[in-house]
Amino acid sequence: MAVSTAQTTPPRQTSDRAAQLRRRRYAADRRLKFFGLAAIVTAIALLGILLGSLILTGYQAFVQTHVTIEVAIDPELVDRDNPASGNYRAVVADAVQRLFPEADDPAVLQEGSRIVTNGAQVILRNMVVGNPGLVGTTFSLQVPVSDPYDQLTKGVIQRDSPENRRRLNDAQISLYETLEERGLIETRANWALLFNADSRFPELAGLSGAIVGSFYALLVCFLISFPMGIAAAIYLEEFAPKNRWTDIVEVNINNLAAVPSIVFGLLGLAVFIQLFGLPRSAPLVGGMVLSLMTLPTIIIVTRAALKAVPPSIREAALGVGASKHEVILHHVLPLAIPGILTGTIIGLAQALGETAPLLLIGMNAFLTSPPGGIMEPATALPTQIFIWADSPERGFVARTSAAILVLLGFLITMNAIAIYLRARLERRW
Amino acid sequence: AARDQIRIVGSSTVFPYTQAVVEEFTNMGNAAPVLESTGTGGGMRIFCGGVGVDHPDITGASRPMTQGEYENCVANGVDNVTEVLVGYDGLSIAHSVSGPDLDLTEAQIFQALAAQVEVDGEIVPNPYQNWSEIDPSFPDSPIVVFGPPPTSGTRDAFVELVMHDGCKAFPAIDALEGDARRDVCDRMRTDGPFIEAGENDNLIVQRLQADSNALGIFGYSFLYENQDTLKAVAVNGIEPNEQTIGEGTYPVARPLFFYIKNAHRGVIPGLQEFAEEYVSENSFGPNGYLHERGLITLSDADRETTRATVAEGRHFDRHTN
Amino acid sequence: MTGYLFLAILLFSLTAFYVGRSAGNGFVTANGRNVHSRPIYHGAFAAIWVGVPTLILVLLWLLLEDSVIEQLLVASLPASLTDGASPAQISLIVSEIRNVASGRIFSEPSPEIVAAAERYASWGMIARWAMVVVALCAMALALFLARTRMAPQFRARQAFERTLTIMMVFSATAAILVTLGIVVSLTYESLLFFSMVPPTEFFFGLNWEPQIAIRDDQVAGTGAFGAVPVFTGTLLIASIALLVAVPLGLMSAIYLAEFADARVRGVIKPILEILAGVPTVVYGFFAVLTVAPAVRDAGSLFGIAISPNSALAAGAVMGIMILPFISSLSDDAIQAVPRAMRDGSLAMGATKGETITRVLLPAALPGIVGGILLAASRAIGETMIVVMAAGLTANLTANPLEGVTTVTVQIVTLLIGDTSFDNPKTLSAFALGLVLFVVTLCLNVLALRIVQKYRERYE
Amino acid sequence: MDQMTNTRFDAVTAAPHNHSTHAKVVGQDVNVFYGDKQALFDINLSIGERQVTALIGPSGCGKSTFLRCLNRMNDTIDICRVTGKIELDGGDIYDPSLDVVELRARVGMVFQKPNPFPKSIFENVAYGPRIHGLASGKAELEEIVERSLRKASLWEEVKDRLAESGTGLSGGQQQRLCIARAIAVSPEVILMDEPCSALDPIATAKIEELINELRENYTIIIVTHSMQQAARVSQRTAFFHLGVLVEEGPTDEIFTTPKDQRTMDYVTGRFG
Amino acid sequence: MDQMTNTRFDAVTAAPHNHSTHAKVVGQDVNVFYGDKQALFDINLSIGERQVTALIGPSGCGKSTFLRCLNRMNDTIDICRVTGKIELDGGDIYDPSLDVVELRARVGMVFQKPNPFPKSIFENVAYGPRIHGLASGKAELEEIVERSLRKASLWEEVKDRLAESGTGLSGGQQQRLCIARAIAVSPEVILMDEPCSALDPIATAKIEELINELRENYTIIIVTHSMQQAARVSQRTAFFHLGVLVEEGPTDEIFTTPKDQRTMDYVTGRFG
Ligand SMILES: Nc1ncnc2c1ncn2[C@@H]1O[C@H](COP(=O)(O)OP(=O)(O)OP(=O)(O)O)[C@@H](O)[C@H]1O
Ligand SMILES: Nc1ncnc2c1ncn2[C@@H]1O[C@H](COP(=O)(O)OP(=O)(O)OP(=O)(O)O)[C@@H](O)[C@H]1O
Ligand SMILES: [Mg+2]
Ligand SMILES: [Mg+2]
Repeated sequence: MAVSTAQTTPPRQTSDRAAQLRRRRYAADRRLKFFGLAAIVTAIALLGILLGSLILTGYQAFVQTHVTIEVAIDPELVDRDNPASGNYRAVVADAVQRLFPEADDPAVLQEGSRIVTNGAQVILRNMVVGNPGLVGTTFSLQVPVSDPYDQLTKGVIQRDSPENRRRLNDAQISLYETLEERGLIETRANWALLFNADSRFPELAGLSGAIVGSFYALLVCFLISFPMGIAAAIYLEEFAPKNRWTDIVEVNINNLAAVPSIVFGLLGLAVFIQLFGLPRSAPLVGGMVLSLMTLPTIIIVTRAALKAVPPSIREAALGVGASKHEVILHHVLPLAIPGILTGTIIGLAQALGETAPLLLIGMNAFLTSPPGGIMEPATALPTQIFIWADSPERGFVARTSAAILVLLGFLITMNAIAIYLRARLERRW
Repeated sequence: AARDQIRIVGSSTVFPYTQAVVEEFTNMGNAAPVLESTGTGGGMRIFCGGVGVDHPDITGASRPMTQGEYENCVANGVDNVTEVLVGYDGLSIAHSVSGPDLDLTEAQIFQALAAQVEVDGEIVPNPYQNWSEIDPSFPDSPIVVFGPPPTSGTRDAFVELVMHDGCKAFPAIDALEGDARRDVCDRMRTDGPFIEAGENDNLIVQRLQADSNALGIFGYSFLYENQDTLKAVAVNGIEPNEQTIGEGTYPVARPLFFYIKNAHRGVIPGLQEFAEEYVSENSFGPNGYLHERGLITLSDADRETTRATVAEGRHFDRHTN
Repeated sequence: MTGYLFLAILLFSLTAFYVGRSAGNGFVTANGRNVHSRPIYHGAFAAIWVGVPTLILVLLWLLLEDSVIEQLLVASLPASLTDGASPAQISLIVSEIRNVASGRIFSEPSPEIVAAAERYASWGMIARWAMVVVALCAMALALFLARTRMAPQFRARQAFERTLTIMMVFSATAAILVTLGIVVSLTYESLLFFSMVPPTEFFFGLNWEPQIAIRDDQVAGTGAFGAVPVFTGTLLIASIALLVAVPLGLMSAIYLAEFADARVRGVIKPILEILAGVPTVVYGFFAVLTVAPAVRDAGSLFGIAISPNSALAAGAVMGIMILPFISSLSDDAIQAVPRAMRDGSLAMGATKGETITRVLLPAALPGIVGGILLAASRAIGETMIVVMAAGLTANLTANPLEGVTTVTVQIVTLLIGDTSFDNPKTLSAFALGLVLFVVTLCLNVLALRIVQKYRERYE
Repeated sequence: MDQMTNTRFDAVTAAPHNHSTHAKVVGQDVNVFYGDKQALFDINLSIGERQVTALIGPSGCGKSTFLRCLNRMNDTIDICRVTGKIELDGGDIYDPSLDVVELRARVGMVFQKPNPFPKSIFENVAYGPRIHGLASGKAELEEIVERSLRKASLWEEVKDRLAESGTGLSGGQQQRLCIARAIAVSPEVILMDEPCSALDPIATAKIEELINELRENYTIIIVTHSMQQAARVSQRTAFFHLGVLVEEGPTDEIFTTPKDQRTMDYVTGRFG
Repeated sequence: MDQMTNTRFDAVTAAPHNHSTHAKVVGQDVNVFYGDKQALFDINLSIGERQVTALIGPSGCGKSTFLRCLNRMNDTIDICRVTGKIELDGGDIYDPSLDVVELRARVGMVFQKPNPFPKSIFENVAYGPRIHGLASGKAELEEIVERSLRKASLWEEVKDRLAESGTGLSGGQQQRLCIARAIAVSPEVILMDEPCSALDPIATAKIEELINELRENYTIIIVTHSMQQAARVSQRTAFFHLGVLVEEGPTDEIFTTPKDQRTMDYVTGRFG
């Protein structure tokens, strides 16, 4: 105890020197806080810019210009007993004629028919098939205008630019203007964007196929990677002996996270499609490939979360005679759940936005109807975006942004559930 | 598993055209075909994987099938294939409307984009950084050209159609033979002015809109859709438009194909009908919907030949081609 | 019908669970504490024994049924159809039979085919019923066997937990299998590639310029397959991304974990997580159309010429994309440090900042490093942003203002381009993938070593 | 087997001093290592059934380590390695075929640092009975919880806040909660690592009373730093020093006529 | 200001019994709530400079809670709310403009449950001096660490393993490590929450010696459950019961002639 005499009075924290030092420490503290806040603000601002630019380019896709046509379903053209195979092309031609009653030049009518969407026949056929009673009646119907005119209405194609720099010439525009003057043109909410399947015509193209496809693929991905990821993580963290082998496994899993996603696509192609003979383009295969990607993420994050549970909790449970499995199920997992959910959120978010591997297994197909199950051909939202982003038609520019917004909406709903759970389950100990 | 719909794979360039046919075909009340864009090479690989319901029926190609691919096909039992030429795709060189009008010869394009050029009879690494260095009448702005990567069929077509012609204009290069000549004529520069911009043509379009000095190389349909912001560069004095491309006076256009697996005809429901729809007048004719999408139609005679090929299911043999 | 069968398996398992549990309850009433496992484990044991093997059986059955029936069908076909037919043709005939059997008749089928289709349909029916019967019997048998094994001293819990462990081991092995699969599927094609291009050129060449023409009959330029610039490009872009993401992410995490109040944190954390889910195509557009021009403008302000495709733009945007990996995972890791550590430090007169940087961060290190590794992995594996914003031209440079290309970009463009698959150009994608795999493996080994060295375990 | 253990027990504790002569737990040549560092050296100790054995010794001498060997809690520390033999009722507890869970259910433990689960107070106590199926219904479970909390003399303090988190209790309350949790499963052997360190004299007295009461049916091993406590509650005492079991014997002998000088110095406070 | 505190101090502790009459810490009408539950009721307590004050009372009576008020550690518990006034050297420590960091540097604390950082033993002790810039070089830092560990009488046990983790120590060693850590920054006031609970008698004696020595320069408040310890080390004692400060006075008076019946019962062990 001889040493203790060395010190006589405590150094005063109230001294100037200490105060000065403390000011510096506080400054450091404030700097840290400031940097933290700045980092968050930067990140959120960038997200804001990103979303802002998407909304700016995409909002136009949420509305669509429609034209009101008068349709007469001539029983000559459409057989009441077999409405599916009627001559709807002629019905539409007739409607266009009604649209321009005074026109008799076939060239003008031809131009006029181009105002109405190409899909008008299909719309009509679906209506009549759904309700054969329409045969023989005349009614008015709002159908989308074709893309160039939609762009004209939205001001993307400018009327005052020189004619040779326009997608529509003066004659076409004036024809369209006659319709506008007669009040037949109206801009409405574009529900087709959500409820239609894909089409090569922007005015008809919708995301329902992609949404359903993404949903199935993610469902499969979640059902595989969530339980498997947690199970693998638990095994590696809690049960596996700590030795060279488990080190190898750990490195291996970390490494899988760095494998470019397209390589998983290659693997999926080789194993699931070529070896197991599963169908191409199926959400089942897509989900399985995506789960290969999310699996490492979930495993790594779950392991970190398990590691963070203090040993005293485990000891306490073991001490009252809980088996290792019970300790994990009853105590460790519940405490690790917030972390696990974070991993799942991020992993699935990544899977939702992933394009490259889906290209290889054919989930970028052009499909005009949504898939009926996980074995049927489907697309996914990111691949749909990828396809639309590469389409020449002007209408797809806005629709691409809109599709991205829809994807983000999908993402946010998906995350909201997990985040809600996470907030409920989080606790400090 | 049994399959009742057609499966189509292949080139992303043919994709929009096939897409249109698929949509029409479906609207006619047929089972909807499944169409994927895999790239020509990827498509060939899957297509040639074998005969049977697990393998696609049709593949689109922005270039003819190679010898190696043909052999692979035959090795896998896909020995009866029909090659169908559907039309041409124009490649446009374009830039922002706010830029000056440009009229380039193929030789000048070569000078701007090749890795090596001839200067004073010597073959040297491309020294040109500014357009005005190539021709004083050109604007004094840096050469910036966005173009397709070497893995793309578009790039190949561009090299063959423009660069090869361009290099003929230079005696020292023209005098070269074989590999040495290829080395000079085929290689695009990688020192900056030529920027390989990926397969997304819309992206190039948007970058051109943002940068009035830049030129881009991409499919004609993108130029057509963006006439208000982009304008074409005339090649050898000819601007690309439907007429010049269709007549073949515009020098930069390439053929598009699709291949049908004949063994699947009569087994896969609708395959024959689909192929016939593809080559119907309503589709790839001069007023057909493919033309609306930007396909440059074949001449009347060629269309007849194509239709006959499809109807007969004419066996195509790579060796004889 | 299969759907009903699965439902039946589920119901049967539930029944087994109840049977097992009530057996367990019986033991408890009879023997009191002298029962090894709780009733619920007897139930779980029975349920697993009834459900799992049957499920596997049915899945295997479904997997094999088709090919077995197909074999039978082919064997039963008249010689007129099969003589001299190649396997491919037979497969088509079978497909036609199937189409006919399922009522999709579009061309006039021959009588043999119609007959075969009828056979096919009836065999299919038999097979399905057989499966149902077998499955039900199997379940009954399993239940019986499980029930006979049950006794007061029966270690049902161990049996059940063993099954759980087996499932966990299986899950952990899956990761290994995936690795194996990747290595195998890459190796074959890589070897093909190296038979065309000397490995020395690939590993040490400084020039990546695979301009070989994609058509056979077309004259070809030289292909230069020196992968060094591609790898340095990857390194450059990933480093930029991490330089952006690590500080931003860590700072955000620190703020979220220690400075922000719970409500703010509850809002901001999920918002940041959205960044991870934005499709990369979108980031690509963002990089090209917003960030790159901004960088260029900024550069020209200072008289620096910046190429329209710059590693900086791509890397920075990628950094934003991977930010949530670091911010969220680090935040979780910091949160998980027991409060006693926090209190200990604060009581020493440490500021919040000191507590975080000197106590919490080191204690949370494994989690944080995990997050950073994930982020780095994602950066290395990211494609679309680079394709769009950094370009495809390989440049051996450390200058972030120039355009570079990365391994994954090359892989993607090579694989989904128009090149044919026997071309060294396409094959090089596999070699690139394989080498990247090995390189990241080495990096991960390094990271593991570091973590093991600096890990601080609390309590 | 029983025979064998008995003989061994007799051999070790030469003169049985109280009503129970049966050896419940026997450690033979127990060595424990943390990594390279050896924490216990050749411990031979036999613990009689239905009596209280106190482990005493200076801080860091290996008392907790020895205690943790007895229900194999040391298994959870990666670097910890145990050699030698420990038997419970004649069965080797390090036998690989042994069910550790059963062992730990039979050998309960109260840890040195109170470690309540981050769950409600009720759940903390109910957890053990739940997993061992000791209660056939909710009422019975509630009864067990109340009884255990009462025995640990915590009931009065927490009966109105059973649903609150166990981590929100004061240090001493947490310690009593952990005692309640351990006795709720009625183990045969109870290991207590300084169960009264955070308790005031009255609470301590109650716990000591509890220990005395439990002794009727259970075997108890208690680590304590208080000689007085050891003297009050235990029948036998073992003195550890620097990882070595210096001396073991009836408590009164250890405190009055220890054989070893080190023990003498320690119990008279002249140590160090 | 100083004047004022003095008067108030005098008022509270009627008869100053030792060399220091200056009130270092003064609590006035302190109420503490955990959520809705009140844990302390109107505590008025004045603590003299350079003397040892012992807080005693049954488990759960609010000793730790009061202690944690004095360096505002309660701020870290979300649901905890403190009202009333606490002054350190006459300055209100709950003044919003007050610098908590300074406060905590001046008022050090040893927690009830030892909580070493997951760092090396050396770093555990060096942490405080580092952040407060108390050492100008490595040598000086090492000296501070050694001195602190010696004072906490842990040096001999750990001097060869300073680089090992502090969490690998035995319970008592951890507790001494935390004491060393707290005194390494030489605070003016040291709050010790049962610093000897996990210690054997010898180690306890050494810590008590340390406390006695520290008293020369520091003000010490110690929570203890051992009356003997309180009697040995403290000059004044405060007895808490159910959140109420029952009695406060010179230690010998509290133990011999307490004014309140409850105190009487408690110190004579007749409580409850
Ligand atoms: N997890 C561990 N890793 C490394 N060494 C350890 C560990 N636990 C304990 N030790 C060391 O083993 C020795 C014995 O520790 P043990 O905990 O058994 O002491 P103890 O007798 O219980 O002391 P105390 O009365 O202080 O609790 C000590 O020197 C301690 O430092
Ligand atoms: N974080 C908390 N949340 C809710 N209640 C608490 C919390 N901490 C303490 N309490 C309650 O406040 C009261 C006083 O607790 P405190 O820790 O001050 O007791 P103590 O006198 O230190 O007891 P011990 O001697 O057992 O440590 C107790 O009833 C306790 O249950
Ligand atoms: Mg101990
Ligand atoms: Mg306390």
